[in-house]
Amino acid sequence: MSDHAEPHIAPLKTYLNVFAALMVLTVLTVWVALFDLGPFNVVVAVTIATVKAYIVILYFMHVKYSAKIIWLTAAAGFVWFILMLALTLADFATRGWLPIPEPW
Amino acid sequence: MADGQSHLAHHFDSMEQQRESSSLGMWLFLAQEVMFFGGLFVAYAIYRFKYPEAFAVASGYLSVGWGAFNTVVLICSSLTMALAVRAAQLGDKKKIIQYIVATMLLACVFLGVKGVEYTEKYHHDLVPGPAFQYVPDFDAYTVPVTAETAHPNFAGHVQLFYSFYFVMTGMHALHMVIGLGLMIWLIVKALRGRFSREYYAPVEMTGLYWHFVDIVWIFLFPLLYLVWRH
Amino acid sequence: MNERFPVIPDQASALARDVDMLYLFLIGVSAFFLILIGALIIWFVFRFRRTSDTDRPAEIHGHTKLEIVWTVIPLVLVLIMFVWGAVLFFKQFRPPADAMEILVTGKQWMWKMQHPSGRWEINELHVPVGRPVKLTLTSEDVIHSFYVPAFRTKMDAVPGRYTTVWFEPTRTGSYHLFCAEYCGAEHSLMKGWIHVLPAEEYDDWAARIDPDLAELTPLEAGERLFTEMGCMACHNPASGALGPNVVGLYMSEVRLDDGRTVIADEDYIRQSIVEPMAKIVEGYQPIMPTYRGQLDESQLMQIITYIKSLE
Amino acid sequence: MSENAAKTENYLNVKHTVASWLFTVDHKRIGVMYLATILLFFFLGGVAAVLFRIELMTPTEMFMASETYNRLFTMHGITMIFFFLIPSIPAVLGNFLLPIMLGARDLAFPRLNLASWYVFTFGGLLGLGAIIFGGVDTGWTFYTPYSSTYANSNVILAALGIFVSGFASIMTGLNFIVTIHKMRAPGLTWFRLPLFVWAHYATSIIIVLGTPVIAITILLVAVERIFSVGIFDPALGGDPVLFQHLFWFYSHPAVYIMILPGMGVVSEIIACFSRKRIFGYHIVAMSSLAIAILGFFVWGHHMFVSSQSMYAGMIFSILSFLVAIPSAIKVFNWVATLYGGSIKLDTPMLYALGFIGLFTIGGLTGLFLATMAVNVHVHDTYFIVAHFHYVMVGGMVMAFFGGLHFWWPKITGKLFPEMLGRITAIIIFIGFNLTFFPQFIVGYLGMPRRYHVYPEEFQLLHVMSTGGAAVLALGYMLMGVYLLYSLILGPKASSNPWKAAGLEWTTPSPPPTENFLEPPVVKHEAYAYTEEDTYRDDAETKGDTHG
Ligand code: HEA
Ligand code: HEA
Ligand code: HEC
Ligand code: CUA
Ligand SMILES: [Cu+2]
Repeated sequence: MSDHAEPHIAPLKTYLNVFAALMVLTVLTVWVALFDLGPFNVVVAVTIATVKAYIVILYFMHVKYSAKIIWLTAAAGFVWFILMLALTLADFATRGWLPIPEPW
Repeated sequence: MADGQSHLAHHFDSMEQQRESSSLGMWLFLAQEVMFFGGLFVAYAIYRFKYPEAFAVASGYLSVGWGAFNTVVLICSSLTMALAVRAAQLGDKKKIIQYIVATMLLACVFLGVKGVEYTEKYHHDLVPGPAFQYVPDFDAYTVPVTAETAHPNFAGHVQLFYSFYFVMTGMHALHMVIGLGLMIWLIVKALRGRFSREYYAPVEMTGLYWHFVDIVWIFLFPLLYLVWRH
Repeated sequence: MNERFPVIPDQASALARDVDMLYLFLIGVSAFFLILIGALIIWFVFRFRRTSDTDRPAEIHGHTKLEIVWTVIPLVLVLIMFVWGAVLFFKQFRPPADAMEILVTGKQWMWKMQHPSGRWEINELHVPVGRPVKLTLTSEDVIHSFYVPAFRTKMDAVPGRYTTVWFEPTRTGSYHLFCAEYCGAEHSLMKGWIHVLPAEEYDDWAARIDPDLAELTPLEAGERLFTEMGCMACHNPASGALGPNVVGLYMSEVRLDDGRTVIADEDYIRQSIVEPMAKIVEGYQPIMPTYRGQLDESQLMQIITYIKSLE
Repeated sequence: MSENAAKTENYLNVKHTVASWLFTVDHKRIGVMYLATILLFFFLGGVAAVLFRIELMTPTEMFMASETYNRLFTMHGITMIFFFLIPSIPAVLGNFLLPIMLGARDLAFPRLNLASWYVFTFGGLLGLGAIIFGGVDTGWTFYTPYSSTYANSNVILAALGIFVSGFASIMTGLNFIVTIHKMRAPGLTWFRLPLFVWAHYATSIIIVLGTPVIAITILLVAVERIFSVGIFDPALGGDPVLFQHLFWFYSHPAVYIMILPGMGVVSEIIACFSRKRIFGYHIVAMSSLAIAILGFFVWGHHMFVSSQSMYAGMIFSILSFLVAIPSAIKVFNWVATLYGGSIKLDTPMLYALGFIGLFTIGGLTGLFLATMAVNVHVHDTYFIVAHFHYVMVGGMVMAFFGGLHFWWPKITGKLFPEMLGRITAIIIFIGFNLTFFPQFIVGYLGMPRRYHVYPEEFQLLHVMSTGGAAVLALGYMLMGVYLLYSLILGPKASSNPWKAAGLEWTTPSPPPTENFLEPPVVKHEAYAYTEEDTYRDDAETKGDTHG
């Protein structure tokens, strides 16, 4: 299944770059939180967190150099979580709506 | 299944098959973990959606300073862990131990800070349960009066936030403690010279686990500490 | 339906017949497939039975056209079921604007209902025939479910929120009311009757306020209210539990949490019930709910009479 | 012992000490240990069912108080679902057969497999503890706030039992996925896998992605009870309906954990006893995956009248209908497999055909429930009880016993009395229908479930149902007797008594510790009933193993 017989060893620089990026994003997320963006505060915060998680998964967790099936497994967890969230929210978000009117 | 020379278990045909199996197994375990925490995140999201103001107010009592500090600590520990795995790949036994010890120290710092935060919450009666008491601190924090804040159950909603704060960070801390246990086991194995360029799967698996724990915190930090800071 | 061995319950609401039509459609589809599959299996088992141990049937891999047919037909059928079911469902939960409103509270283990006229009922609900009735449901403790089979309707009563359900009775008579959501020990006793009356009769009936309670002595009524209103949950003389013991309370000295002491006279007791937050007993949490609006004055009098009688 | 068996060492006779069982990492022994454990739970759950069925013979209280009744049906539901049906086929037959069907020597993680049995047993003991120390009375669904605040019973212990045993399930699922990916014998490509393996692959996906959610949910209930922190407590603004979402997010997919392995077993049996390749093999394999994936997103159909939004209800309703399509495809393909076959009605085949009929009834009534307007009327009535017993008992339990009979010679190395087997299968079929068919009628008439006393007009149907349960219990009792007899005194089985295709029939019965005498190489697709070597049996070839 795997593309590599020998595991890929990333250069030290990659790790340090990833680390730096994570630090910058941490500062960014605190800084953005100081502005009132209305509902977009959550959106921005979660987006930044997702980017951080993504690079941790790609580089620290070596998914970038791994077989497809590992990719798929990692993605499945997150996709399933999002679907669980989306469908549950679908209930809470539409509770206040009125029933479709008459002809139905 | 002697741990000594041959690390190939009897039912596998090759080291490669064995390594790929353990890495797929670990990733499935992590997918399982995503859903485990996922349940908590969904519940949190629903309540935050229902009671945005109470959650904002409640989050205001958390210390962003400590939260950000811990985020940095945990990212550092992720880096040292990644370097430990790299050392293992290169077969550098001494460095494996050094980096793992560094990771463990950082983890202890993180847990120490959490301890400080928990005691602080305890002294402010913000631990959910019968003793929970929410007294609006209007000087430190201005709470606009809205339909939500005027709701007789406002304090209850604040308590809900803290229920989730404690369950989520507690579950996360529990995972860190388990990670510490794994790292002790790694050090013992490393000292006995069990790892080599061919066989370092335990280091790699623990690394994956540790990065996962880091990722959970990457989401917890903004969701719990940064709800409303303007 | 068949009197001896009914398979369909009474149809006593405007929508009952519609639901039954859909049900019959589903039975038709099911019967068709069940008979088809059953017949095919029996036929094949006989036709292709093994005659000798050396039988080697020819290989059949599949048949794409056939597979498409038996994917598309069920798909079309289920889409019909979905649309029909959803349309009817919206009808079941879209109350007409002129519906008469009745408030329903579920609690372990009874239903309390209040009519627009102000009349209360417990476990029995009188409604007029031919007029749409809308129920607003809530619960004081756990989830219950208001279920009237003859009206083919059901809705959960959820603590902390209001839900609604409506029906238009089309036949007079008495029909079962059940609690359909498991709610604890006596879940199966949380049932009663829906009495559908001719419209004028209902109006007369609703205007007669509180005949039950008036027939009891105030003390008996107070005792009854004390259990029915859930005071027992916190003021059980045996255990005390969440609230202070009220036995011997009358005219005793009560220490409040701000250090004051008061004498527990009638006014104090009344205030404790309708404004429980005003004076908090030392050592207790301010968790008692207010009963303002739930107990009318005469009922308050009855409860106080009862508390006074506890020695 | 015959001379043949004395020569060959197999997984049963390598060692006899208790320790050799308790510390074994052999998937076959672990499967057998699981079998013993879950049968105990099946027996407990069944006894509870018989007891409360007797109580239900009269409309008023007969010999048990409502508290007892509630504890009994809760115990029945919890043990049957979490401690019997979910592990039934996967942890017993799957554990035993999956590596053999793949031509592997063991599962990928043998020690994890053993750990799973211990974790499961520990969880089961916690559950038993909850029953012994006063029982649980929340129903198997644990709806809040009843379970989190009001129930006066051992909710915490039961919740922990389910929490713990959930991890056993996850370990098994994870092990299966890795094994299927990484340990297939040479030549065994994905589309040569038996459908049993495909079914377990799909099941494992559900287990790995679904079970953690019930774990955390049930843990939240326990936390709320222990610390009274009010997570689902409406008094603090908590939402009891949120619990239902989280609960059903697992528990609906769990019903497919409880049927897919059964479908896998039925595919094997039908192929064997009609000597045919399963009609439309690829589609049947893919429909398992479709059910597993789609099945995740229909959970809200348990909540149509829970005050869930009507619009969410519509989404869940349509998705529920869509997930019925792959099941329909499977049923039609099984029937088509019979066409042109060489059919023999041996015991396993009787169970498999029973499965098709009963699962079809159960599945079709599932469509009634997914139809929102009808659901409003029948929700939480005996109609639901009938529906799920048809799919779970008529479906999965039938498949489990069918599979147990089918592979009994392989697992134990003994044959069972065939005639008794057939008679018992028929008794169970009749008893089952007599028990649960009347419940559809009484349910539509409006009889709510979980009722200890009920209006008199429902009595007749309840008496029929209790009578059926007695027949059913008799059937299971008979089965227990002859299987025990076969275990001790049964004639020795050859390697392939049914003349079936599949790797498991090429190795001796019972198989040796490492499953095969020689590493197998796969040359055919699954169900190669036209190939002559499929019918090879060591009873004829005397232990000859070439190829
Ligand atoms: C093994 C377990 C199992 C299985 C497989 C199923 C399968 C299905 N179930 Fe069932 N269900 C349960 C176990 C199961 N269920 C349990 C335990 C409960 C109650 C829990 C509780 O409250 O305690 C429940 C409750 C339940 C409800 C909620 C009822 C309520 O409480 O209000 C609903 C609602 O939609 C439902 C629907 C379905 C559907 C649509 C299917 C479908 O997957 C069925 C698909 C199968 C077929 C359709 C049959 C084969 C097809 C044909 C023969 C061809 C013809 C087909 C067509 C025309 C489409 N089920
Ligand atoms: C795998 C799942 C499974 C299985 C196999 C069964 C099996 C049976 N169930 Fe089960 N049942 C459930 C799952 C299951 N049930 C669930 C989830 C609920 C919902 C619970 C809730 O509401 O929370 C339920 C609820 C339920 C009810 C509704 C209770 C109520 O709502 O008030 C009823 C009523 O008749 C019932 C009956 C039976 C019967 C008669 C059997 C029979 O098939 C049992 C037969 C088995 C045996 C009898 C044991 C083996 C026998 C022997 C070894 C012989 C010796 C024994 C004797 C002589 C006693 N069950
Ligand atoms: C949720 C629990 C709860 C319920 C239900 C409840 N009470 Fe109370 N009650 C309390 C608590 C706690 C106190 C003490 C704190 C306070 O005074 O508010 C109290 C105080 C009182 C007092 C004052 C007692 C004293 O010793 O001074 C009276 C009288 C009283 N309740 C009557 C009632 C009556 C009558 C009802 C029903 C109609 C009722 N309560 C229902 C919890 C409850
Ligand atoms: Cu109220 Cu059941
Ligand atoms: Cu379901």
